[in-house]
Amino acid sequence: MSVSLRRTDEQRMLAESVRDYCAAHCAEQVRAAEGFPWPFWHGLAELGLLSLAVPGEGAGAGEIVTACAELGRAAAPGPIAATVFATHALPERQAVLLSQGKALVSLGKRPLLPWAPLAGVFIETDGDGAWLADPVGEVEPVEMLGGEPWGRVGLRLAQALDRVPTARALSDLALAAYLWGAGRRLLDGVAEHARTRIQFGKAIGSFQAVAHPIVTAGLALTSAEKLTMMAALAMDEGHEDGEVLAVSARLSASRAAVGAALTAHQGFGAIGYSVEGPIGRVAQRIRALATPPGYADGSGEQVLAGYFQKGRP
Amino acid sequence: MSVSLRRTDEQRMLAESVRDYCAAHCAEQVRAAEGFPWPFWHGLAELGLLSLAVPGEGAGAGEIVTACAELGRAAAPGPIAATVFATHALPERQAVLLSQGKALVSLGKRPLLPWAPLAGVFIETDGDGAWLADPVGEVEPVEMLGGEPWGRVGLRLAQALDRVPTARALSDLALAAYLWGAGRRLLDGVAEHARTRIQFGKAIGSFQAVAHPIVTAGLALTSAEKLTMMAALAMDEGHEDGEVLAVSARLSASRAAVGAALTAHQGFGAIGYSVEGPIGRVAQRIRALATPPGYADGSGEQVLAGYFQKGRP
Amino acid sequence: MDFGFTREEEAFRAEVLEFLTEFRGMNGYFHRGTDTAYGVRQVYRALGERGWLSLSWPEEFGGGGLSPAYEFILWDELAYARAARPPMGPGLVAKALMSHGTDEQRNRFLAGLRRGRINFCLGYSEPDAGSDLASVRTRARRDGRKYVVDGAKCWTSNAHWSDYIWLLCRTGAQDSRSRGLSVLIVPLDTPGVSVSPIPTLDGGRLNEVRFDGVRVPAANRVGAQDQGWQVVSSALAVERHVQFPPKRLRRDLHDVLAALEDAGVAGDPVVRRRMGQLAVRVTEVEALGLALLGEVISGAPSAVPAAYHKLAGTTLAQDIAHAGLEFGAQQALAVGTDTEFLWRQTILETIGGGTSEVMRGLIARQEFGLRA
Amino acid sequence: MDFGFTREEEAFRAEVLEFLTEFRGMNGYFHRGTDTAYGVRQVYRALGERGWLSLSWPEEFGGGGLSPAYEFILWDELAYARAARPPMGPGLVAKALMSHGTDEQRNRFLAGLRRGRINFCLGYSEPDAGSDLASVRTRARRDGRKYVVDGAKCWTSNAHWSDYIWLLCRTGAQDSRSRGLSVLIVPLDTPGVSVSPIPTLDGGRLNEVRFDGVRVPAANRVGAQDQGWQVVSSALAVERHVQFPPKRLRRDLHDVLAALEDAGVAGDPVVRRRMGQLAVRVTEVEALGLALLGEVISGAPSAVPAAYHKLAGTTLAQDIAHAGLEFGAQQALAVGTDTEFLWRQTILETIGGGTSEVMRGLIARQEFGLRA
Repeated sequence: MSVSLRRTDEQRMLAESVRDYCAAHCAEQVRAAEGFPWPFWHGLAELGLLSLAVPGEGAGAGEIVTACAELGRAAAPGPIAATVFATHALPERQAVLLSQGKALVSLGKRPLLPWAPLAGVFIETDGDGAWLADPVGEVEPVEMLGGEPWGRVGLRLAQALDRVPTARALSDLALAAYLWGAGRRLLDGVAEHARTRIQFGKAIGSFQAVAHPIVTAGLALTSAEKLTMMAALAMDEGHEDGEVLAVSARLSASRAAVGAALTAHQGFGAIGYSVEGPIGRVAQRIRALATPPGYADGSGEQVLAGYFQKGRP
Repeated sequence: MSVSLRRTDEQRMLAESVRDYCAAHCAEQVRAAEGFPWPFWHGLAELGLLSLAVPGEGAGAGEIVTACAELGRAAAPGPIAATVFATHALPERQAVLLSQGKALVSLGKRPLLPWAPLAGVFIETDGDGAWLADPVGEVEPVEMLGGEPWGRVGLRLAQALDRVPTARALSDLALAAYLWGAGRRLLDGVAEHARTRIQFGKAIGSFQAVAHPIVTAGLALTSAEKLTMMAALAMDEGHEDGEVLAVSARLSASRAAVGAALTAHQGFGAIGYSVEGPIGRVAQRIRALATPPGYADGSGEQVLAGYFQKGRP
Repeated sequence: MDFGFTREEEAFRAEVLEFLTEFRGMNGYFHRGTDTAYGVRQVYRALGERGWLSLSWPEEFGGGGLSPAYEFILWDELAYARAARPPMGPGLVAKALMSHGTDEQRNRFLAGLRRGRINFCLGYSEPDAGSDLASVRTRARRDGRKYVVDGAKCWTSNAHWSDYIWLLCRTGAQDSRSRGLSVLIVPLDTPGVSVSPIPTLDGGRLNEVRFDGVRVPAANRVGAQDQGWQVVSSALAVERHVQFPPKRLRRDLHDVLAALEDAGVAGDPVVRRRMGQLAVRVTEVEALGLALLGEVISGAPSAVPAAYHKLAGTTLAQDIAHAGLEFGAQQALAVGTDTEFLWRQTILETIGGGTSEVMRGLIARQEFGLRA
Repeated sequence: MDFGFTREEEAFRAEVLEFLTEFRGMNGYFHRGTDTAYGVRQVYRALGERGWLSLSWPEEFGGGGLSPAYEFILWDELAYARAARPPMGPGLVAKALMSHGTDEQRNRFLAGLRRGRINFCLGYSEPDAGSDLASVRTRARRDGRKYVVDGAKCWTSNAHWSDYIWLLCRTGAQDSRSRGLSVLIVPLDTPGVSVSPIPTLDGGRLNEVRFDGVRVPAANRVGAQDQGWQVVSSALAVERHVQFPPKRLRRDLHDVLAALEDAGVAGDPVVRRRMGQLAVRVTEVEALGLALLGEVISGAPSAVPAAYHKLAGTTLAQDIAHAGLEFGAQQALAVGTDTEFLWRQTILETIGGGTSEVMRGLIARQEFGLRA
């Protein structure tokens, strides 16, 4: 076998550095900040984490997935997957603004775009193509589940972007990894809770009614993790299935992370329902990120079609 | 409250008489018989169970549901729901053949109809209308999951039938009740097994991993049971929602019975996988009866539409 | 569809609907608006003025002496209108006082409860006693004609605007489990009681209620000392038919369908099929609710039907909410929309008032004889 | 898509596909045809002639000395072709003999196993020992240089055409649980052994194997007396990567899709969406399978990845089958179609080889530290 679905030594080092940075600089206040935590974001840029997807930089999907998983585990704020997309697809002049952390990107479809109130670069996408765009008029802020700053905005398309299919695949992988990490954070939290919370004279995790749903959520997360790693390897090797695997990974991680969030809520009970509690904000972020841009975005069918082509009769 | 979702005293007596009859005459050999058990069927006719749906006979949906639930619990063979449909919709001359147990009815859509190899009366339905029909040429027997005798057959439509919407609602209720009864049989069986089968030094039912799925299946069956009883009362009172509730009951009982069958299989383990075992044949019958005649039969949407009309803004 | 009620009961429903026109836009079923506490108290007072908080109380206590079906209709319609949930005082507390209270206690509380002028909250859960109420630690020590209460309750609904707390506390030995508990009625303005907010994900609040040397007259104990578990259990039993009004679900489904229509996807075959399946499940819960009501009316033990009803209803509420976010696209995420609100709100439904795990355990034991 | 293998490994896959052209139409993965037993033995012989039953055996035992990736590819492609499952003999039994057997035992069995000329079945389960193997009761009493075996095994696959049974039996005290078990190799033609069929819902058969005073040479014991649990556990560990070949699922999905095309519903949006979701899950299991293979190659402990893989794969097999019946309309019920056959067949997948409940318990303990 030429590949293993384990991290390479280099990826382990990258993961550790991201984890250390987040542990030091991504406290609860940063995650919940009303204003955007620019110093945290600049630090990501200094670590090179915002330029992993820049063409020709030598980093690959494996590194993107590794870094985003740790950012997800830290529930780090910011347009992380969108930055992956944009830095891969934009011309160098705009890409560098983003990879250096000097501006944020808003990537979406009118009228409602994520990060629009804070963005310096706008990209509209219809699922197939993507265009650099200029905002028209004021951005009207909209409060959204998950706490990210969205806005209603008019756009004038300025320039069609290149490398869109690869950019989309890389950002699908970034989102998959982030969701996996965030889901894993919640699942590890509820497993710890289940080991220590006593009811009826014993740890609640010794009840199968509590333990087995944790296992089910763990299965979904592990499935998503392995599929994401497999898809990243496929992208890095230029395998013809790379893009279809990347969208599969996003769908898989979305389902898994939402499942982990709900399992964590049920396991934590009322403790988890407090705004100040251990899971609420992250669960909401997961739910928001897992919501597809348009439900009928055809991702499932795309996977099916891709899969079908491979079938031998 | 003018109604209760409990059986009336008369219904309890009816249920007991059906149960007693089945206990005496519907042994495993009858259920699994290669040839059709005519004596058993004639006995049902003598008890009046095949004429419950004949217009003007005084019996109502409540009696149909009561009797069919017990027939389902006994896993009794025969075109039970189809007989309900046919005896309600057919002109008296044909209906009497069926209600006296002198002929069996095949109700379905070309080319593949249930009970065709044995049927003396054929009815084709397209979901809206229904027609008495004459077979054309030979019936080609087809072996089907569930063990009922099906056949490929040509039909020539002879006569459009009356009272089709009510006939369909009554047969939906009959099928719902039969499925509920069959599902309950399996669930009661696996619960008994869980109370008595010892593994790891205790009854397997003391593991929540075994017990809670039984509860989940019990919830679905009880939901279907209550909905079926409610729908029967609605039909008997001529409530405008009767038909939409009847199709809801069929969908509900189909889901519940299939769930109970799968729960029973998982709980019985290898014991249940034997052909001679306690559940296999009944589980297959359930799966077959729960399979809609055409998956896109619109039942779900019909319910939704009916439900919607009742909404207050 | 409303089904199974008498002509008189349906006439009462019409009155309720008429009453609700006064409270259109009121959102007291959930903790959604900022004026919830004030508004809900107004609803309760208005209900009290009509005698609707005591519909099924025996006439000897000033009640209507009517079938529980009337209560069911009332709270079912208030749930559909999102106006209010059944209050603890005229329900659980009043009925417990009727069976376990002294004449003095009945005289002191029942009139005010009936009129909607006194509000109670329930002091059951504690930081270490959530699902396992028998491990309650809040201690009431007898001191002459008073009890001295020390401890803390948490996740207490409505404590910040109630007049009294219905307190389950320990009067027996530390390890006496359910055999050493008593119920005390404690005025929330007693010195030593402090209420602090626990903001919740639905935008509302629960409360922590601390007791620091709180002196409570022994005359405020309901039932015998150490018999609190019986008081609490029987009180629960008489309110089962209004705990989860099924029309709450019908309204949820209608709200989500409206959002999907706005999003332009209500006609999509995948959406229609899923919503049709959810609609079938709503009718299931309506049937379970009717069956439960029938059990309560007949006086039959109803723990299993109540557990089935709660399990089915709360799970379905979550599934309806999830469909809203799955199909509603990103506009379903905007804060304040029904879709995202229901997602946040329904999380608590399978936890509060007995978790789904506890419900399943009860059914496993009582219906199936499985000691799991 | 096949992914992650070396050029040499892919070249081997091409050889396997070429080999399979000889066995097109062979249906030995399932117990579907009447000629299964004969046919499967032919496949094993043909594989043995090519040295493909011993791909990863060390060269010192006459094996290929190749990576477990080769075994994985072989059985994955045979699963897609529905040709055969990995036989117990050259897999589990041979590898256990390499670690726990005597030189005499290796000399006696390995060559025949490698060539596909000897077939073993596994004698583990008993009527009262299904999930709980430590409660095995079949008893082997030492009598000089022999053991005398009494008892019964049941649900034993392939016993009716195997040469030997790999017997887990009790040599210690009745209550010795896993500490008092031993493994014996018993020729199925030994006097006192009787095999009777248990017809199963997939149209195949399992067997009951009874032992009535069966005399087995002590030289047939594998590993030390009372150390059978260790033999069985370590033997299980080395075969995890081929126990549930993921391409079995890809084939299931293809077969169901073909049936839905025949039924004229493959283009329906509801069908397409569900099948798309199932396709994503198939790729998940393929990824879990690759990850498991990587663990086996690296020599890491792999019980948790194997349990995840089995749980995911077996549950998905059932869900694919259920979709076939849900969408395939009544023609999906005709006996002999892939749809109805898969519905019957997949029922056993979450039961045999460790139930889903046992898998979840293992993961709960080993991954999450939950003693449930």
